[in-house]
Amino acid sequence: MEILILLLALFVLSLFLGVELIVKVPPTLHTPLMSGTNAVSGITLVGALLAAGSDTSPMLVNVLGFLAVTFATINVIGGYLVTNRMLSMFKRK
Amino acid sequence: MEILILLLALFVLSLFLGVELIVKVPPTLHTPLMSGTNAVSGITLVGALLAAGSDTSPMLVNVLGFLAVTFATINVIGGYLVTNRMLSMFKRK
Amino acid sequence: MSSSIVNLVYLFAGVLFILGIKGLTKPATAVRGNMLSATGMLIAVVITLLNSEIVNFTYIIAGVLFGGVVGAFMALRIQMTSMPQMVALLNGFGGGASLTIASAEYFSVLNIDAHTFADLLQPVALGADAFGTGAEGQVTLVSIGLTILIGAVTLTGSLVAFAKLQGLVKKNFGLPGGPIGNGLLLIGGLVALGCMIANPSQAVTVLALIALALLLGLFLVLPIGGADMPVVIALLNSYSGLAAALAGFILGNTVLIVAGSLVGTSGLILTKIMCVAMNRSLGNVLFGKMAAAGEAVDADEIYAGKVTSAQPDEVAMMLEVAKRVVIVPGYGMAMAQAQHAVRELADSMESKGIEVEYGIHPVAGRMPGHMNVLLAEAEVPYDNLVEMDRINPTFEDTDVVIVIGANDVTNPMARDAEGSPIYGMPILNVDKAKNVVVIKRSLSPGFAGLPNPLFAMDHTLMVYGDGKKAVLEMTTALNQS
Amino acid sequence: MSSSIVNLVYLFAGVLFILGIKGLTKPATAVRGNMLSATGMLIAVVITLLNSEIVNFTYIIAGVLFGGVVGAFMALRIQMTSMPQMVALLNGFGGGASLTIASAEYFSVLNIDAHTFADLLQPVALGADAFGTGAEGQVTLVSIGLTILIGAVTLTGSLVAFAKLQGLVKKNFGLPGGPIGNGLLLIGGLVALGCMIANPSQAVTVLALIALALLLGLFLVLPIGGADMPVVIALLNSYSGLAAALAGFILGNTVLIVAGSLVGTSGLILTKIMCVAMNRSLGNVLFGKMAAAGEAVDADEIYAGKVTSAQPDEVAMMLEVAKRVVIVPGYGMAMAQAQHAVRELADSMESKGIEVEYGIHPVAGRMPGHMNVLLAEAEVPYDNLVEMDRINPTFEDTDVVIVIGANDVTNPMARDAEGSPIYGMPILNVDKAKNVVVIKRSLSPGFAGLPNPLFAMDHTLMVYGDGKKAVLEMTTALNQS
Ligand SMILES: NC(=O)c1ccc[n+]([C@@H]2O[C@H](COP(=O)([O-])OP(=O)(O)OC[C@H]3O[C@@H](n4cnc5c(N)ncnc54)[C@H](OP(=O)(O)O)[C@@H]3O)[C@@H](O)[C@H]2O)c1
Ligand SMILES: NC(=O)c1ccc[n+]([C@@H]2O[C@H](COP(=O)([O-])OP(=O)(O)OC[C@H]3O[C@@H](n4cnc5c(N)ncnc54)[C@H](OP(=O)(O)O)[C@@H]3O)[C@@H](O)[C@H]2O)c1
Repeated sequence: MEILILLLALFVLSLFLGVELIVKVPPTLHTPLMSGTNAVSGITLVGALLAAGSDTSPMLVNVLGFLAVTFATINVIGGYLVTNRMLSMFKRK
Repeated sequence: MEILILLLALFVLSLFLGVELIVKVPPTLHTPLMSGTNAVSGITLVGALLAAGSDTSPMLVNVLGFLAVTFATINVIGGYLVTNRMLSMFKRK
Repeated sequence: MSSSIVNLVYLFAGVLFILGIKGLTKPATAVRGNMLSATGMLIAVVITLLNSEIVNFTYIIAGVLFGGVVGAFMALRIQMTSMPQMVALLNGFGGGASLTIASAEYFSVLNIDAHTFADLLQPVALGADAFGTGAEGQVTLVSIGLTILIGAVTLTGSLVAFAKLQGLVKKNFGLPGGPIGNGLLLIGGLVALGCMIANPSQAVTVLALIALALLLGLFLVLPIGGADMPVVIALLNSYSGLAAALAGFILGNTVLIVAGSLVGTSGLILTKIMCVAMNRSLGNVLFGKMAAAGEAVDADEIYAGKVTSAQPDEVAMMLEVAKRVVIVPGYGMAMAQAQHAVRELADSMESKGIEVEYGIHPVAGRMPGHMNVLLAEAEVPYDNLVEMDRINPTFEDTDVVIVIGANDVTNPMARDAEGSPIYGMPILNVDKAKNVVVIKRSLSPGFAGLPNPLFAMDHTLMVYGDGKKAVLEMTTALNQS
Repeated sequence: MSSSIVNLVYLFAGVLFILGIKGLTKPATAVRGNMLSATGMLIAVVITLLNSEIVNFTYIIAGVLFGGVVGAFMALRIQMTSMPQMVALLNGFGGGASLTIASAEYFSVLNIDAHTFADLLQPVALGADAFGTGAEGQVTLVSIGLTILIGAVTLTGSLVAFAKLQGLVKKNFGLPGGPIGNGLLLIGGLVALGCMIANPSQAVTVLALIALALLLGLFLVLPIGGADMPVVIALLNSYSGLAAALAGFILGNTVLIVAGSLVGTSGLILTKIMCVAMNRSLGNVLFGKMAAAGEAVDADEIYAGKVTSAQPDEVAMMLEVAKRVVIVPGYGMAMAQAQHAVRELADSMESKGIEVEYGIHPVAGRMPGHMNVLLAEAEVPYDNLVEMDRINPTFEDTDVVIVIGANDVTNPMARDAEGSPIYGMPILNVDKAKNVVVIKRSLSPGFAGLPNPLFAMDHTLMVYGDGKKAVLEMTTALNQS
């Protein structure tokens, strides 16, 4: 139970930190922000790997894990690449 | 050990959040910020209460606890009151 | 690999995500920020792979290879003008990942060796503490259920948003009863969730939850107009972040929680920014149509006999004598892919000593920052892109405003016509300039479906035609003069 | 009271602290922010008292009553001009609290029933896991040791800072060898800390640690000049925050960690802001003297025959014909308690239609925001207090600048005289104004000990006298005219 509360504390603090950081992002960068955070949400890949790689679980779990890995990888690779493509176009005068 | 790492995570996030928040405080409010955060650091009062209030501990611990409660209370009461006094002087045109 | 080292590395990855988003607060540090964030992801993945719990790499390698190729292909091939679609699609995959992870987590506890679908429906003998003892088990179950719900809604919702933006689905239609139908779906989903928590051994509850949530995502987004998709995407983006954070609670994983919450707040804040810039409530975007015009505005009455049109070379003559020109791009510039042409026109003007700036409305185009990305692609330095608040006071000293494919964001009705559906939306006051040139194909309305009195003003010239073509002709005429 | 409810309430208190500091980012929400923060404190204390571990309330009631009376008395009686001292003193108490808590934690594990000091020195039979098993025990011990070290340094360091600001200690002196002596003290402290971790049953190690750390605090601050105290205080403030956060690790308490880190960052950032504004490194403040002037500047040479002085009524005549006046306050305004008089002068000018603004340098006075607090006390609206970056471009259009008790922050040598010890420090460019009036008691230098060429400029008038008296006379003369 204590661990749960610590996780909750972490969640709450991250929300506050998120607000403070995101409101500082200028409109110019809002599109890259969307695709970039999209890539970050691909962190679920970590969970997907655990699900896909276990040997003790039934087939169904591995298949779901495979799907999860695929989805999350598209999200991560696609998100970071496209964000990088956009950002490297931004140039100062 | 896992709890320690969660505490560490909390610490790190709080530091980041602290930076984001504090840099936004305008110079006008720097003095109240100093006294106000000073009051916040009196949160050690919580630890002091635990030390002063235990019955199983030897006398020495209770005395140290009494000192800690006194110090922390001065810090808390003095800090919040003086900050409030300063802040209530700030007026818009 | 001791679990505390793994956790420390996760924490480090979380810090890199934070630094990455911090980098995104300035154009100069944004590329590096994105790299930092990607590094955090790489580190988190590698340390997970080193984890001893992972023994079977077949599915992982297959998934990473397949997903990696698809993701890279999409990212490198997509045109900048199709960015809204791309984000919608990626977002859908994020939701799909959360959905499948939570389901996998659930079924790995159930441990059903299912060969047919019917096997799944058999209740399983499950210890009381299968999901964890006491409150922890409850929290895990609730997290699994919510992650499935949110993940599934995000998946189908984002796919619909993608289809609408891509023009694959054009009609807006919902369940009979509109919000009520969706409300029933949601209630159904929550009931299934409740049953699952009460009796986790019945896989059928989870299957029902998945099905209902998938439908909910579908019917939540289908009734919403294509142009409102950016708001929907930002909201779904925030959902997928929340789903990731919830998955963190299931797995007790700090980096999922930190990263998920950052994404969650980002989506919410972008949603709010868009709603404020459109002067509409989120409820109105999600459930309402644009408010019906107080008094129906008659386009003919506004335009009849008052619209002056001009040819690109006439405009070029006007530009020649101008001192200061402001270019106001809108959705039409994206449609016409005219960003490079616009840059060339600006270059040509600047080489003649004319001061040129771009006036960027926060919701010009179809996603926040849409115009900035397009103009950045055309190598316009971002210092020249001026935000609404800063460009508005300068219009009075501006000789010519060139409005290219923008409509609603310049509509003076938003400022003057109380009762108009867009009344109160902050706009670019281009009508305060000495001359206004509007490039679009016709007098037809923009996203809000309203006529624009700007087009009928005395100092406004309409240049009809595709945005790219018209701008190219202007540049040629200007260079020859 | 279940421990999870207690922990949830602690988390809530932590959120209130965050909201409190968020409130401090705007003057309009600052009072409410402070209240929120105080509410968080109250909640955290109340829930702790309800905790079943606390059975003996004698010491608590005594401590709270005594501390509360002292704290309230200090807070309500202190003059606004003595705020730096007050903060120093409070800070010292914070350090003292950390020191005593960590010691109490240590001795409660040792469980020595000491009646004489000699009892304390007896080693105790202690199980290997007395402070926690394995790594956790180590971390607890390290945290206790560091908290004691930091707390003790903060305690004595802040007390010295207080004594210097209050003028109780005027000489600056340190250990022989300066930084080396302090280095030895620090090394001694760390050795004691190491011994304590290696062999926690020997209370003598802790007593040595406490003694060395107290001395270290003393001799760290004694050599530093009184005017540098604000930097020292901010730094010690940051230490006391870190000590609180460390105490959080000892007790496994979230709110201590969150609150402590917020305070820690706040102190560090303020330290950095001051150092930047003074153009000095932190190392220079702590260990150096002000850099010796490259070529000794001869005050006589600068001033001889070039200084023009004036009487307050002559200045009043000049003000009468002015359109725009900027008031630049400095440390002397605090010394003279002239803030109310200054406000009245400004009122009187404004009633004659003169535009009046205040130019506030970030390190004017003796602590960050010092001038703002004083002028707020005199009910000057904060919109009239203009920061350096914004006021500097306006001096050229300013008819008269009234410099009252400020010196270094207006010294043009910082801008022009390469090699001067303050070269590079950003200043208020008052010399760009059409006329400058400087009110101070003499030509003696300010904090940096340097002559000020501003005083010798053709368009500068010196009004010699106590700040308050001179300003009052000016107001009277202006009102009569
Ligand atoms: N950016 C966001 O985040 C966001 C989010 C949600 C909603 N929205 C909404 O989207 C709208 C954006 O305003 P906006 O002014 O950018 O666009 P708009 O009001 O939708 O108008 C776009 C105009 O571009 C013209 N156009 C289309 N294709 C063209 C082409 N190939 N060449 C030249 N012109 C072309 C169209 O007129 P013709 O057909 O006559 O050519 C149309 O009137 C706002 O109402 C905003 O509320 C934006
Ligand atoms: N604010 C901070 O956070 C901070 C922190 C650390 C260091 N500092 C340092 O403190 C200095 C602040 O600059 P400053 O311009 O405000 O002050 P300053 O340079 O110290 O000069 C103050 C002047 O006030 C005059 N004065 C003293 N008592 C007076 C009275 N009763 N009536 C009229 N004048 C009186 C003194 O001249 P007479 O004796 O001739 O009257 C003195 O020259 C800077 O060097 C800064 O680096 C500030």
